Amino acid sequence: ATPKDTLVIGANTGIFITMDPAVAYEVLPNKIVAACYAQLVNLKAIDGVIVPVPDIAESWEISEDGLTYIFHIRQGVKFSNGDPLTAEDVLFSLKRPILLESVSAWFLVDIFGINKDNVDEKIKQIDENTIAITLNAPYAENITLGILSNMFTGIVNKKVVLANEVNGDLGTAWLADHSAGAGPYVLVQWERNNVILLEANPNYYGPQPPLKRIMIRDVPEASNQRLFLERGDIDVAWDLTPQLLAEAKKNPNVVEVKVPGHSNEYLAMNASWGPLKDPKVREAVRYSINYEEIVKDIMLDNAILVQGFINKGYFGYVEKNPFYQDIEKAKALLAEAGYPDGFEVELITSNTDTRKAEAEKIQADLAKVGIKANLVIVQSSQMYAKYRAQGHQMIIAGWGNDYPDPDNLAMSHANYRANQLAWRNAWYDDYAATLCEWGQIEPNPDKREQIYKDLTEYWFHNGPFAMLYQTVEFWGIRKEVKNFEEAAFGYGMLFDFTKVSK
Amino acid sequence: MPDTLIKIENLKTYFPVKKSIFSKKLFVRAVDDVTMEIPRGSTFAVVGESGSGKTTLARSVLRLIEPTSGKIFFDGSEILKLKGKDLLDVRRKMQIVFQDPYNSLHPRKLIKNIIGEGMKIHFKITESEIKDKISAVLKEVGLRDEHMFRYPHEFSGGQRQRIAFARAIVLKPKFIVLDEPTSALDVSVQAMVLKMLKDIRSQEGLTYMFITHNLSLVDYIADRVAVMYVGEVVEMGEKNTVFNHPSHPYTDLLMASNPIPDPKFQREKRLLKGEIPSSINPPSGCRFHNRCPHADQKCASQAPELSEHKPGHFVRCHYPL
Amino acid sequence: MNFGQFLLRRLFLMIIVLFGVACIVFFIANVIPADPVGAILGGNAPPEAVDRLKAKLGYDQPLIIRFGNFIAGALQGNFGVSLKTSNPVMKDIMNYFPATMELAIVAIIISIFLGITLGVLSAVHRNKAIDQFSRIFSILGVSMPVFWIGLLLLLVFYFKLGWLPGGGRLGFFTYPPPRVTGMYLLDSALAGQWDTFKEALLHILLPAFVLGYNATASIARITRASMLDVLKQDFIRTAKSKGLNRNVVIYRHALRNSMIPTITIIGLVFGGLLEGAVLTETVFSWPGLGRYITTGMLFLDYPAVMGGTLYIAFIYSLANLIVDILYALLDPRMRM
Amino acid sequence: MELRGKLLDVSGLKVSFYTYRGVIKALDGVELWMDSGERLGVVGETGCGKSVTSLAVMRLIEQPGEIQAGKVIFNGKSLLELSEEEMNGVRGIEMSMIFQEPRSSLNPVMKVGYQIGEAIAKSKKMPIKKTYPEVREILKLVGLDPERVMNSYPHELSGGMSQRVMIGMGLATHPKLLIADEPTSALDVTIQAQILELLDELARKMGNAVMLITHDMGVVAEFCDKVMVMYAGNSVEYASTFELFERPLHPYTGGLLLAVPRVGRTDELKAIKGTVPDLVDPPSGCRFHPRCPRVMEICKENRPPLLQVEPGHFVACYLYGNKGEVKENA
Amino acid sequence: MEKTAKVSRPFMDDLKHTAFLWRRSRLTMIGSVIIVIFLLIAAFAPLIAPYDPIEQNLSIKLQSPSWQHLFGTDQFGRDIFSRVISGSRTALWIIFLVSVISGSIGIIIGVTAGYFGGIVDEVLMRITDMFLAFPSLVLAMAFAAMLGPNLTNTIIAISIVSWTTYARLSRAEAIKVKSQPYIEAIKAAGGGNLRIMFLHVLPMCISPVLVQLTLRMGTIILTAASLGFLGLGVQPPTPEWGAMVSDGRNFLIDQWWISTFPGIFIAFVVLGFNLLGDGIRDMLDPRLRR
Ligand SMILES: Nc1ncnc2c1ncn2[C@@H]1O[C@H](COP(=O)(O)OP(=O)(O)OP(=O)(O)O)[C@@H](O)[C@H]1O
Ligand SMILES: Nc1ncnc2c1ncn2[C@@H]1O[C@H](COP(=O)(O)OP(=O)(O)OP(=O)(O)O)[C@@H](O)[C@H]1O
Ligand SMILES: [Mg+2]
Ligand SMILES: [Mg+2]
Repeated sequence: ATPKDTLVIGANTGIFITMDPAVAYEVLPNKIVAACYAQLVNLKAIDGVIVPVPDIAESWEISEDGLTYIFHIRQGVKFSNGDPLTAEDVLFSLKRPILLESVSAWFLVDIFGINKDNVDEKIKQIDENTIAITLNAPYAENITLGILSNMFTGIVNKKVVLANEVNGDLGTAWLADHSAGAGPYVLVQWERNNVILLEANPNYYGPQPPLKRIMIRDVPEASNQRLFLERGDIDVAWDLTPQLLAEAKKNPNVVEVKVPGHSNEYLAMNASWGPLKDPKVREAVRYSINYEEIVKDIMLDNAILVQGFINKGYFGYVEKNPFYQDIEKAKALLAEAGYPDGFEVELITSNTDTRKAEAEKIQADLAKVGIKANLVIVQSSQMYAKYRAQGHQMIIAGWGNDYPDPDNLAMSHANYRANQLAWRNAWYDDYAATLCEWGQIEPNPDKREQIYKDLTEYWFHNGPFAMLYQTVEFWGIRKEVKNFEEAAFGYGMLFDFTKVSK
Repeated sequence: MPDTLIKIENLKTYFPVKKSIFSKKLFVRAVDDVTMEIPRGSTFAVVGESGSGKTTLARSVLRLIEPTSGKIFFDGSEILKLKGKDLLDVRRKMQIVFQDPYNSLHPRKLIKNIIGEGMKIHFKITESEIKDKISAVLKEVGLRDEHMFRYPHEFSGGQRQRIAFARAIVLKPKFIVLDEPTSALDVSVQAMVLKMLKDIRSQEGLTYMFITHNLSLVDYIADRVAVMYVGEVVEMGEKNTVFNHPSHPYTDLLMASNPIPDPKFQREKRLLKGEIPSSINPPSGCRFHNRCPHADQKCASQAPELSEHKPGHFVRCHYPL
Repeated sequence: MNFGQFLLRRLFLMIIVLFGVACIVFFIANVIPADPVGAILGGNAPPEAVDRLKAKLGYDQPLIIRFGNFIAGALQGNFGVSLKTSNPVMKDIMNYFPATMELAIVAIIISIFLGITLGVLSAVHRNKAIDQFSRIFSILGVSMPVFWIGLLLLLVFYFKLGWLPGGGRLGFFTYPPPRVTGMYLLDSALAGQWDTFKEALLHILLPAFVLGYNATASIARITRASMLDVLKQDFIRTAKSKGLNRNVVIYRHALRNSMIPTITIIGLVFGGLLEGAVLTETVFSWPGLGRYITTGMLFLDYPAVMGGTLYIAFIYSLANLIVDILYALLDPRMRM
Repeated sequence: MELRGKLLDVSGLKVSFYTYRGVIKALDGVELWMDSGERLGVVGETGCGKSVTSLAVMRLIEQPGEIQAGKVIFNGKSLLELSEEEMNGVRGIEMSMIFQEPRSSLNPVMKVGYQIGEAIAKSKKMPIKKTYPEVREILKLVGLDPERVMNSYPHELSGGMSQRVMIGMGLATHPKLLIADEPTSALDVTIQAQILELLDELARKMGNAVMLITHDMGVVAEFCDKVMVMYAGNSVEYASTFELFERPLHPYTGGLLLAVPRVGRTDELKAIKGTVPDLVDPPSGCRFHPRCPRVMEICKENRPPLLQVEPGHFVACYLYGNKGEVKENA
Repeated sequence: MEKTAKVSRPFMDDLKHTAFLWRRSRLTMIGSVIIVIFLLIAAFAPLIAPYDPIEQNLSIKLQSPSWQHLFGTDQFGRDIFSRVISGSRTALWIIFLVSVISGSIGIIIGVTAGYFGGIVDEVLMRITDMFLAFPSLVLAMAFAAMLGPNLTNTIIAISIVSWTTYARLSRAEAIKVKSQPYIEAIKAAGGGNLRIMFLHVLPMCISPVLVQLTLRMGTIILTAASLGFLGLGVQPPTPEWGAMVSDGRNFLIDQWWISTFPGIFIAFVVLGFNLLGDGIRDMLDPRLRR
């Protein structure tokens, strides 16, 4: 069994890159980083909705034109080493990702238009306690704050970081496996492919978390995570498959925790490739998939049947799932499109158990309407390489939200000009793109909602996607672990270690 | 002087020993400055202890290895200069039979193919002609037609040597090297093979170079003999002259060491002391001097030449016996 | 050729071979149609972000220049910076390699011990029950997929019986011993931390056995064959004709001669262990170089893959060099 | 039963090898005997069983071979009835052996001194290191430089030197019998002469008997007192060397002698017709009958016993044995 | 006139000897029986398999072994027995092609190096060393990744990493053979290099390579399975044993049959090849013969 004051998590940490808040980008590492750093603004789940809340920025004002945000810095906050946190640290921390050309700073660069050359103008310290950020467009407040709640606004201790700078790297190398923040925890050790250890920050400005230590052990194999969990060597198994969870929870000491996720899983079709150019064919594909079986038999109900691109619980969510398996209809559509005998297509996806299972299932479904799908299962890095180059024909992939606003989903799934998923699938649809861009800056919430509803309706039948489901995040935990669900709610966006206790 | 078929002049064949990066190259002087003439239609025996360079000499003459220097004339043409078709033609005229009957026939080929291979290379003839020739040659060496379709391992050692010989003579060569053709055979089988060799030589008018270390065989089969010692010819001449009046001390002691199968014969005990020196670092002066009972200062420092001690009898010794 | 020259020549050849490996690995890494930079960015980043990072990391330079840089770096033991860990690859290797090395060494010890014992017994009792048993036992070792048997053993010895730990190098709450070599068994022994030593030993048993089982088979098999071969040699007959008793003949006269081919195989097998570690380390959550390379591969962390592979090739070549030297020590005929 | 040889008496020795081709009846009733200090030559063509005989006497026949019948009385002991341990007390101590390939007969990874020491250590029950002074003596005795050879490995020695080492090793324990299986046929004539000379000298000095296996009639003539001729797993003729060369009685022996070339012999060599029989399926009766120029009906059915036809001259042939009439009880 | 002691056809004679040794070695017999069964299964797979190996039926997923489904069903409700049976074809195909490809590459490189010696040998052997020093699973992974994972590329990847053994083996054999008198005899008769190399030396190198190939067939399946395990092998839904084990590892505790049966089949077939290969080597090894 594990110690009372420590939470031991088994997870596959093979893909973790860095714990530098300006650079970290993957979901779980981000949550670990989040535990170590206070951010400019943070997210919180209120009544099941994720909203931006103050953190280091105690409050903020928006200029008339909606372009400039003034943040008031909270006073009396200390870094984990006892240094006071000042606006200077905040300014330094906000500029860092841009100066570093950090990968996660693409929001700032590609959305807000802040880059290396104009950063000094766009992000400014106004006085001792205030910081101003100027945008290139009057984005809806929810969008702006959502983006700013990303991990790259984690505030680092300027003095400490600069003290550890090598070759002008602004401390990234050092921060990769150290922390210098004001969050509830401190990163005390990271031995890659082995263990990550967090300890409570005695100088945390909020209440002390109930658990003194969080330990994340690298257990690459999901099946081993289950063994560890059942034997009580870990408290939380992070990467179980639905099947493993279903089996493990038969153990009286194991409890399952599920929360709706902030990501989706879809089948996308390259609208510039062969038969898939024809919207009828794409529609036929949508009618050949048995969505229910995927949710029920593959995901074992660890998924929510959502066929629009906006997640359930999000602003603008459309409660309508128009597609179901209808072989006759699909065949008829294919025949109409001139493919009565179907066609052969390459279906690429990445090498995880779930994706593989989905791919096999869809392959079997497509076979029923005469579409012969050849699976190509590769590493996700290779899949993305192909995907970005529009080199795929069909792909099963997913999208994890970057901020809790439909804009993130609409831009990626429907606006080809954003060079995201819609573009990758060569769906060059200006009507949809225009709607997306309008939604981004429409200040009236009702109007905005209508825009997204219209967009979804249009996207359903014209888009290059067959949305499979919205994810559900799930864990197997020991029964001693308390409040895990509360802590995990909103996972994908946030995870609050301070809530967990034992 | 009888008609000469093969003439060897100052032939040297050196093998480099393990290349080393730093030190200068070392050589095995397997054949060192050999000069000899082989008369047409005769049997020329080469004797010597193992490692003395007999096989290397033979392989050099047939150009199975490239000699380091020297000249070899076959029927007047200098074969080390030949190329292409001319070389191929000379190759046909010179053949070899090896010592080990078990390794000299390709184990995976039928006798027919083993014997026929050379004909396919040299003659433009049909399968059936080849078969006829093989059948004829098998008869000549004392085997039968049906043996054509067997594999080597079905034959006894003596029969294998016959096959190897058939392979050689089917190309109608003029010259055959016999490299210890009987040393792996039992005496009674040896007797048969030797008889066959003798018979065919006279029938076909062949010239033999007969390599052996068994002096008794030389006496039985050869006309002329050359004795080799550490890469050099130390004595050469008519067999009877050499055997009756060995002039080099080595030849003399070699003869004395040869056991005589006759208990009545009580020979004086004359042993050759020491071992054969290495041909990488042969002794200075006369290569035999450190084992020679008659050696003196001169022998140690000055290398003797192969000189005509008596007409047709060559000896490489400062003090021939 | 004296020993120094022999060594020099071998080292020279080793460098050539490693250069070749470097070329192959560079070729593969740069021909795989995937883009490492995109991999760092994950699925959401737009192409502009990808291009910016490419330029930053120098992936926009022509292949030949990158190759030149790679080779120049490799010659100085610098394989560049890992895209994933942003550490110099060499630092990462030094970090992970001891774990793999420790695993491989324990595995090879187990397999040498088992393999030679089984091989000798087999040869001496040829076609008897013990021969059959040891052959089946060792052949099973090359017959079962490493990952499968690893999972099975884990299931039995950890999950069902709870006798052995389920993965990792130490218990979750044990601090590693002060680092000297990075091999926990050695370090804890040096530091006199016997509890840690025991724990490390318990942790390494299962993975080392799984990893070494395969090698056991190769060693047993070659030992058996060479022992049978040696037992047929003339000098064994001589030893027997001297009236030496059976055990002296087998263990004093035959064994040492039969070790000569076995040693060669051990060198090869050791290389195999290093790469077999890829699978074993995954199954047993062993933080070693194998996993570093595999995750590097999945992540398209080319510097890591190239560096790691080259390093394994280097160790492999080194192991074979050592074997050659041992060979010379064991067989006087080889001494020059 | 009365022994024909005081030192060694082998009778009715049968050895078979079980192979895929069937059972090879390598020895089928071999008879052999020696007195102390005597030199017996064993001759015959390849495969006639000379080596197998010597190995059987040493009880070194291995799978797939098996000694099936016979008696080996050596120095009053019936060897085939001894336990393995007792036999080890005979091997190397009372009886030792040297082989044809001197270089491969020495362990390549052990120093020569050690290997000789091992033989002495066993008989004297002392540690090997302590035997080194004695080893040096022996090396000197066989004409080698003790200091150099002691610490050499076999591959550093030439064939002749190795054979000297083997002889030293064989004689180190002063055995009563030294079996030498073609000790010189891998060597050059000049070295052969040296080795035979050495063997002769040492045997004389130590008074041990030598069983010399060879197919070289010249060696037999020079070295041996008595000769046993073997043919296809049988003993066919036994006589003193002089007698045998002078008056070979068995047709096979006669044929053999006619086929041997020698310097000064001018007549044609004569071969025995036919080849050695296959021992899986040997001829009935006298195994030589298919090749025998003087074959009789009875030869095809009955095996002639080895009988004394003249004092000290034994032959297994019906030409002399008078159709089974036994001249002397064997 | 001489006459052979016993005249028999070499082929029959070899066969007889082999059969004799084979009968004496029980393990070899077991090995051959396993392989014969394997071959029969592969040959008659469609007849033996009671169900379509790729047809999904989620309503019967994860059923434990029963009379309907001897080995149970997998997560898609596919009959594991049928999949395992069909998997034998995949395995056989991989073995066959890899053996042919890597055997030919190896033998050609090896014979060329061995026959010509010198610089040719040096260069070819250094290349071989490079491939040998390269961690082969990593190399196979890289190639599979580079070419894209599928059956053909799996075969190419495995072939590329496995030819080295054959190259070394045939080189050694070629060196031994080329200095044999029977090869010199052909040279003496005027045979050219290519003729000697291909018609006379190469045939002598085939049989040791063949033996080694049998011995290595097990390894081939294992490498394929490892690639499958790492997700780089044959793509679904083609039944491949390694991928089946890999897919089933998440079900190992509760639905043990999913990965256990293919695992057992891998182990069995590899065992069969190893026993057989070991036996053949024992039989053919001239050192152990006699
Ligand atoms: N290919 C080779 N490379 C290096 N050295 C060689 C080669 N062939 C022969 N030698 C060496 O050349 C010397 C002469 O060898 P050769 O075979 O000619 O002797 P030989 O008189 O035929 O001996 P034998 O009676 O044993 O057949 C020996 O020292 C031998 O080691
Ligand atoms: N290990 C064995 N297995 C099978 N047959 C054997 C074995 N050893 C010897 N033989 C057979 O026994 C017979 C006698 O062999 P042996 O070695 O005694 O002959 P030899 O007279 O010593 O011949 P050589 O003159 O060639 O040494 C031969 O026919 C041989 O085939
Ligand atoms: Mg020779
Ligand atoms: Mg013998």
